[in-house]
Amino acid sequence: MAKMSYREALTETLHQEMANDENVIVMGEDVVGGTGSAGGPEAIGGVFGVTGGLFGKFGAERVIDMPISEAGIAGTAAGAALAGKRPVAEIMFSDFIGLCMDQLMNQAAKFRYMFGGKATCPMVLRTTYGAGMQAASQHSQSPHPMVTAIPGLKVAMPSTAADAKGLLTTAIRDDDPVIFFEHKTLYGLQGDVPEGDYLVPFGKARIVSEGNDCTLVATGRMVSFCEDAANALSADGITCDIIDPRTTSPLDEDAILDSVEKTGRLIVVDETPPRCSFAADVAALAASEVFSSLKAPIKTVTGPHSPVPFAKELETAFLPSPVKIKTVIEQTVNFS
Amino acid sequence: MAKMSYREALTETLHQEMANDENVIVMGEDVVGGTGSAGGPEAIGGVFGVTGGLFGKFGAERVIDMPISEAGIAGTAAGAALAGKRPVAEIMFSDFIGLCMDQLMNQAAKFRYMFGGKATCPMVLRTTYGAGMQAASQHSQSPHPMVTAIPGLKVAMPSTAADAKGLLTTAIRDDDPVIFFEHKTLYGLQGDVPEGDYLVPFGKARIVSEGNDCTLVATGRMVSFCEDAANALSADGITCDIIDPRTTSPLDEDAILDSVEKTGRLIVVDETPPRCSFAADVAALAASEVFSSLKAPIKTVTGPHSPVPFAKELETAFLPSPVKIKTVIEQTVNFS
Amino acid sequence: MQLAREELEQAYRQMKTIREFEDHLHREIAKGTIGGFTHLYGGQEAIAVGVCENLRDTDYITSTHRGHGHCIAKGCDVNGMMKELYGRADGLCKGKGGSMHVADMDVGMLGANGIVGGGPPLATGAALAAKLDGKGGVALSFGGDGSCNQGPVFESMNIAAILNLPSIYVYENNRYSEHTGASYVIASESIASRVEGFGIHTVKANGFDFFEVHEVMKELIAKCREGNGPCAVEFETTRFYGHFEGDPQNYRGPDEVKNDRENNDCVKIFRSKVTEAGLLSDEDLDKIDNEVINLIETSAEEAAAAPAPSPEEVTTDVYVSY
Amino acid sequence: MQLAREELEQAYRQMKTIREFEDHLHREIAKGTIGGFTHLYGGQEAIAVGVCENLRDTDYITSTHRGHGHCIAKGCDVNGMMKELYGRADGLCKGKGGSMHVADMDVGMLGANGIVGGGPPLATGAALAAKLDGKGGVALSFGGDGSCNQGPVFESMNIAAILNLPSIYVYENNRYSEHTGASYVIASESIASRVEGFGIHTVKANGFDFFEVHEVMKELIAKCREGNGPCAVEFETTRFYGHFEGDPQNYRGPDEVKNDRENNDCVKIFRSKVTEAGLLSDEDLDKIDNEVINLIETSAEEAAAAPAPSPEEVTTDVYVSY
Ligand SMILES: Cc1ncc(C[n+]2csc(CCOP(=O)(O)OP(=O)(O)O)c2C)c(N)n1
Ligand SMILES: Cc1ncc(C[n+]2csc(CCOP(=O)(O)OP(=O)(O)O)c2C)c(N)n1
Ligand SMILES: [Mg+2]
Ligand SMILES: [Mg+2]
Repeated sequence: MAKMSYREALTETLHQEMANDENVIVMGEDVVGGTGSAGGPEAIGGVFGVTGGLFGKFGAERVIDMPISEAGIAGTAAGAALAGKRPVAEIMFSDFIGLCMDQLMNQAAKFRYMFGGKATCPMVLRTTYGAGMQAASQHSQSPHPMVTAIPGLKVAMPSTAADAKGLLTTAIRDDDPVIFFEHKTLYGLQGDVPEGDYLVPFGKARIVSEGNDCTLVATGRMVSFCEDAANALSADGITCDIIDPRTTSPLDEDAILDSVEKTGRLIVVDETPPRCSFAADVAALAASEVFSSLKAPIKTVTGPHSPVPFAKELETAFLPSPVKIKTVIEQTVNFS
Repeated sequence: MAKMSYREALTETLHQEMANDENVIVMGEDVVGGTGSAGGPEAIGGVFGVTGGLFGKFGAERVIDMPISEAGIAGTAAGAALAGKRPVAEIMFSDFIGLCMDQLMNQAAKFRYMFGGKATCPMVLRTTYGAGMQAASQHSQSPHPMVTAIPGLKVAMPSTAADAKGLLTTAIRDDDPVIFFEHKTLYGLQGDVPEGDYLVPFGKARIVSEGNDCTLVATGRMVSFCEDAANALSADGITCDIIDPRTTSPLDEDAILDSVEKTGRLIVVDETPPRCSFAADVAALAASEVFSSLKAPIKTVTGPHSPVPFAKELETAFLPSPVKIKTVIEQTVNFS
Repeated sequence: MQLAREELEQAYRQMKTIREFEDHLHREIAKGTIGGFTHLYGGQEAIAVGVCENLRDTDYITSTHRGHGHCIAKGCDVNGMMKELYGRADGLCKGKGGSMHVADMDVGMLGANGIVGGGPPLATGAALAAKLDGKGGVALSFGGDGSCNQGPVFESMNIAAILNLPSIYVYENNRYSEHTGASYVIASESIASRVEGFGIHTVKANGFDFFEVHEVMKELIAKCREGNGPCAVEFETTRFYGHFEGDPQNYRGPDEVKNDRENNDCVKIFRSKVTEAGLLSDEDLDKIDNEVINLIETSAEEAAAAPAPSPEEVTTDVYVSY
Repeated sequence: MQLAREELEQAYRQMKTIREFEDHLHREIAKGTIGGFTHLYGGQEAIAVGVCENLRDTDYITSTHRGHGHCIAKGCDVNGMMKELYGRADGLCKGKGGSMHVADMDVGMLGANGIVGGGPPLATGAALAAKLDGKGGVALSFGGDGSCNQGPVFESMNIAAILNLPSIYVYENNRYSEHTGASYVIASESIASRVEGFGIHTVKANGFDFFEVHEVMKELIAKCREGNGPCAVEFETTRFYGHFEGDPQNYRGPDEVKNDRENNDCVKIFRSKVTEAGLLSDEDLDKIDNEVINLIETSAEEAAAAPAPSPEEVTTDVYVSY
């Protein structure tokens, strides 16, 4: 184990995987930083610093600064993957996914199926997401439900430094296209990270904490919000299962359903707006599969049906918070 | 009332609204058909024939054939709407929405909010959707959940000729951006359509049929599938509320919840894959809001988590069917 | 015309196979036997074949909604394709893809594509892979005149240019995108002039003449293999059938198709060129015709009789593992 | 330089206002008072002002992530903007938009845009509206060098060209998109040469000199108003600050910014030109300087003291009605 940040865990993984397999290539806007500039390349290594040092070690052929052409980036990655490479492409903010959605939904996601199981598209699309930095409506979204909905894609959302490494390693070695969401407020989060080869399997939830009264399901930054909410209630004798699915597709349905069968209560927390969301998805799953175990309404704690606002006060009002989650837990546990 | 097809109802509406308001313009690929061709314009009026006759009546300035540039089409429409026009843009197949998702999710949907309520973007994006014609993976999708999830957009999905007219009229006169889904297998569907000005309000469900044992929620082509399933059960004394929300955003939550409170049972039918779907959305709503009324698990009948296949036999297996729906109704009604 | 006899025979066989394949589908679709949306390549054969005869199995191509010709020219199995179009279990894509999604990784055919402009970004990626592999491979995308207005196509050409990729962009200008005239929707003087604006070496050529296509492509592809970066071609061509099967074509000039069939039929032109030059005889060509007609008939009969996929197949092949 | 005295004063006042606005933000952001992502326009003022002085309130512009200069030049209220950047309830966008989404429909400012390449399609649509309105209005989009690689930008230029729209595409080439050099990511010789490939009349000009900008734009905009269709300009320019506030700028040459500040400062260049030509005196300009400095100080103080939006505002303004 080594103590490092979520960011460092991702960087280490990219270094390891590029060293392990020469088919792994990294491409995106400013992933080198400074190509063609007066100061020369490797100025930055990604605007969040995740791809730092790769260019120096693996060179311009495998670490590629791309133009501001999201469709071109995703399409080039998909084509390279179809032709045997393992591209790790970066879309700087997942808000920009609308510019390359066709390459994801109609191309990468569907090759294998449309081509009768005879093609593979082992690409990873790394991207940042989430609110909390006053980055406003076009730089704060969490569009993981959009891609979770698409058959053929896998979707990973690490919430800890260890999972950042373990899930990214798995993503890069996976033969299917993976959309990899990194929460922009978590890059500095420190944690113990296993050294060397470390894989976290897809579709296997992390049981963050165990309890009896309520099941909380959350990903990314919302996991720690749930922990804070649950901790605030433990003095009252209320204990919660907190489940981080780690990947929304595939989804560890068993972990969620087993827990709800035990607790009889479910709250899903996510920072997207509510409609057709991952929160609704998990709620619907439980309402269908473990209905008889339910003791209370299934609740979701999400953002409202509005874009993410700029002003600090509004952004805070938009986001779920430990306090809001705590209130909903109390209501759910006290339901009768 | 006049007897006409879903297609004719849409065409009539476009003619009426273009005559009513000179700010209404129509644009898209082949909406005239034949511009710049040897045979001259107005060859087709849209590949499904919906925009037929508009060019002849309103001319090239207001009925505009566009290049194959979906982002350009949606972006031009959004900009024209911001500048006071009421563009009705056509994206030939909603499968192509991935090419203009940025213009929808980050531009049209967010202007009003980002600009502090001082802008309006009264555009309509008409598009076809749905499986059933062996059009395969890239021409058979139903991406309404993707846009229903986006705050700032409204989403309409007519299932009858009358609603086709009433909802399209409302969409064109609405001051917010509307994504308007036309089911490609319904164009030939005949029905009674009110003459003259006819508006169906958004967010007001159609109660297709009334019953006691189960609530069925469905849109578009799935409505008639639900009717067939329910009819097949009426001999057994099982009766259903069938609710067609007509617009998925805004959603007539009251109509759905009132019905579920009455029947105690809910089945949501949709032809998308299951994850983060509109079916899950409605299920989650009920699981949260009318939990105490529920007598059985909430079920969804959707496509599987796979792309839409080409072969007839596979496409049929992909889609919900009256038989599949009937089976789920029986299971739900007999649940104990 | 410095092609060996076998090369000429092979080229003719390929063109004729495409022609017969499409003519068969045209008749069959009218009967309602085959479902889905089908776009026939008839009339454009010289391009697919003239291009692909210069490619190796290890080179990549991406195709379009009008993809049958490209598939056959790149070496996809005709029987497998026919079964695919009939939606059969042992079709090239197990009946899951259909006309717009025929693909065969084994021969570097990365798929027909139902998204206009979908192919070029993928070919650009395949070219990146080929460059990294360092074996002189190239990737080539076919696109129609209409595809040259798609943003992702421009993005990929720019990417190929800045990364100096062995990527070739072939534009088949058959004058129409669906029903819309190319001259109306393309602002620039030509597709070629616009592509040149990206600093990409671009050629305009006659797509009715197999020999011109072949020669132009031979040189461009060879340069590309040597690491000279991307290039593009705009071919003039025509399609004999409607945009899709069922299209009444009333946007075309009164005698346009008739005239093209008479004067711009690339198969006829090939035939008269090789016979006039004494390279192949009418008998040689008739023999090939018969073989091809036979192949198509047999493959259609087999396809018609082949079993449909079983319903459980609907959920297989979504992922490698899940 | 055939500008009237008041026009010169107005131009200088606008340029100076932008400069001071940005300098104030630079200092303030370093203190942590202002949140979010902010991209400063300092160094490029001659372009925004030289362009917008030729526009009317009824003309439209779209802007970029680096939008403050365009907003001020197009006539957005500086106090409202300042409050917006501080996230205040009575900011121009009620604190919902912030730096990347400042907009004001009343002066034809259709929004800064956080999506690189987001503006040009919108401006193209506004140009379509202007054309239909038939009052000689135009729409103009600002974009950086990096934006010229976005597909939707190409698509819109083609659309504007085929529909002969009064749409003007201004590219401000400040040599970098974030940290990446323009010469590397843009394959063509220049942005201008690529745009010309779309059959759009395109000019290259010096963006350091207000007078050159003004003259070039005057002619282009006039032609556009007369119905001559779209046009484009590539301006050479520089930014004085980092890509975003906090950027250490180690991708720039050792003395690049220093040199630009000394020799390519458009405000200084304006000042020496007008004083040397005897059109305005140093006293005239100093007086404007003082007024501007005062305006910015006061507006910053007011903004700092203004109330934040109330939390319920998070769900208002999503729709006109819902
Ligand atoms: C993204 C997208 N937009 C629209 C269509 C519908 N469509 C199919 S083919 C076609 C015309 C294509 O024209 P062109 O590229 O010239 O190819 P051709 O049909 O002439 O071979 C259109 C508009 C599509 N399939 N994909
Ligand atoms: C679609 C999109 N991709 C990437 C970004 C991140 N980004 C913001 S500004 C920028 C560089 C823009 O460069 P340029 O167009 O030259 O404008 P400048 O910053 O130089 O004014 C990038 C990559 C973005 N905001 N939007
Ligand atoms: Mg064509
Ligand atoms: Mg720049």
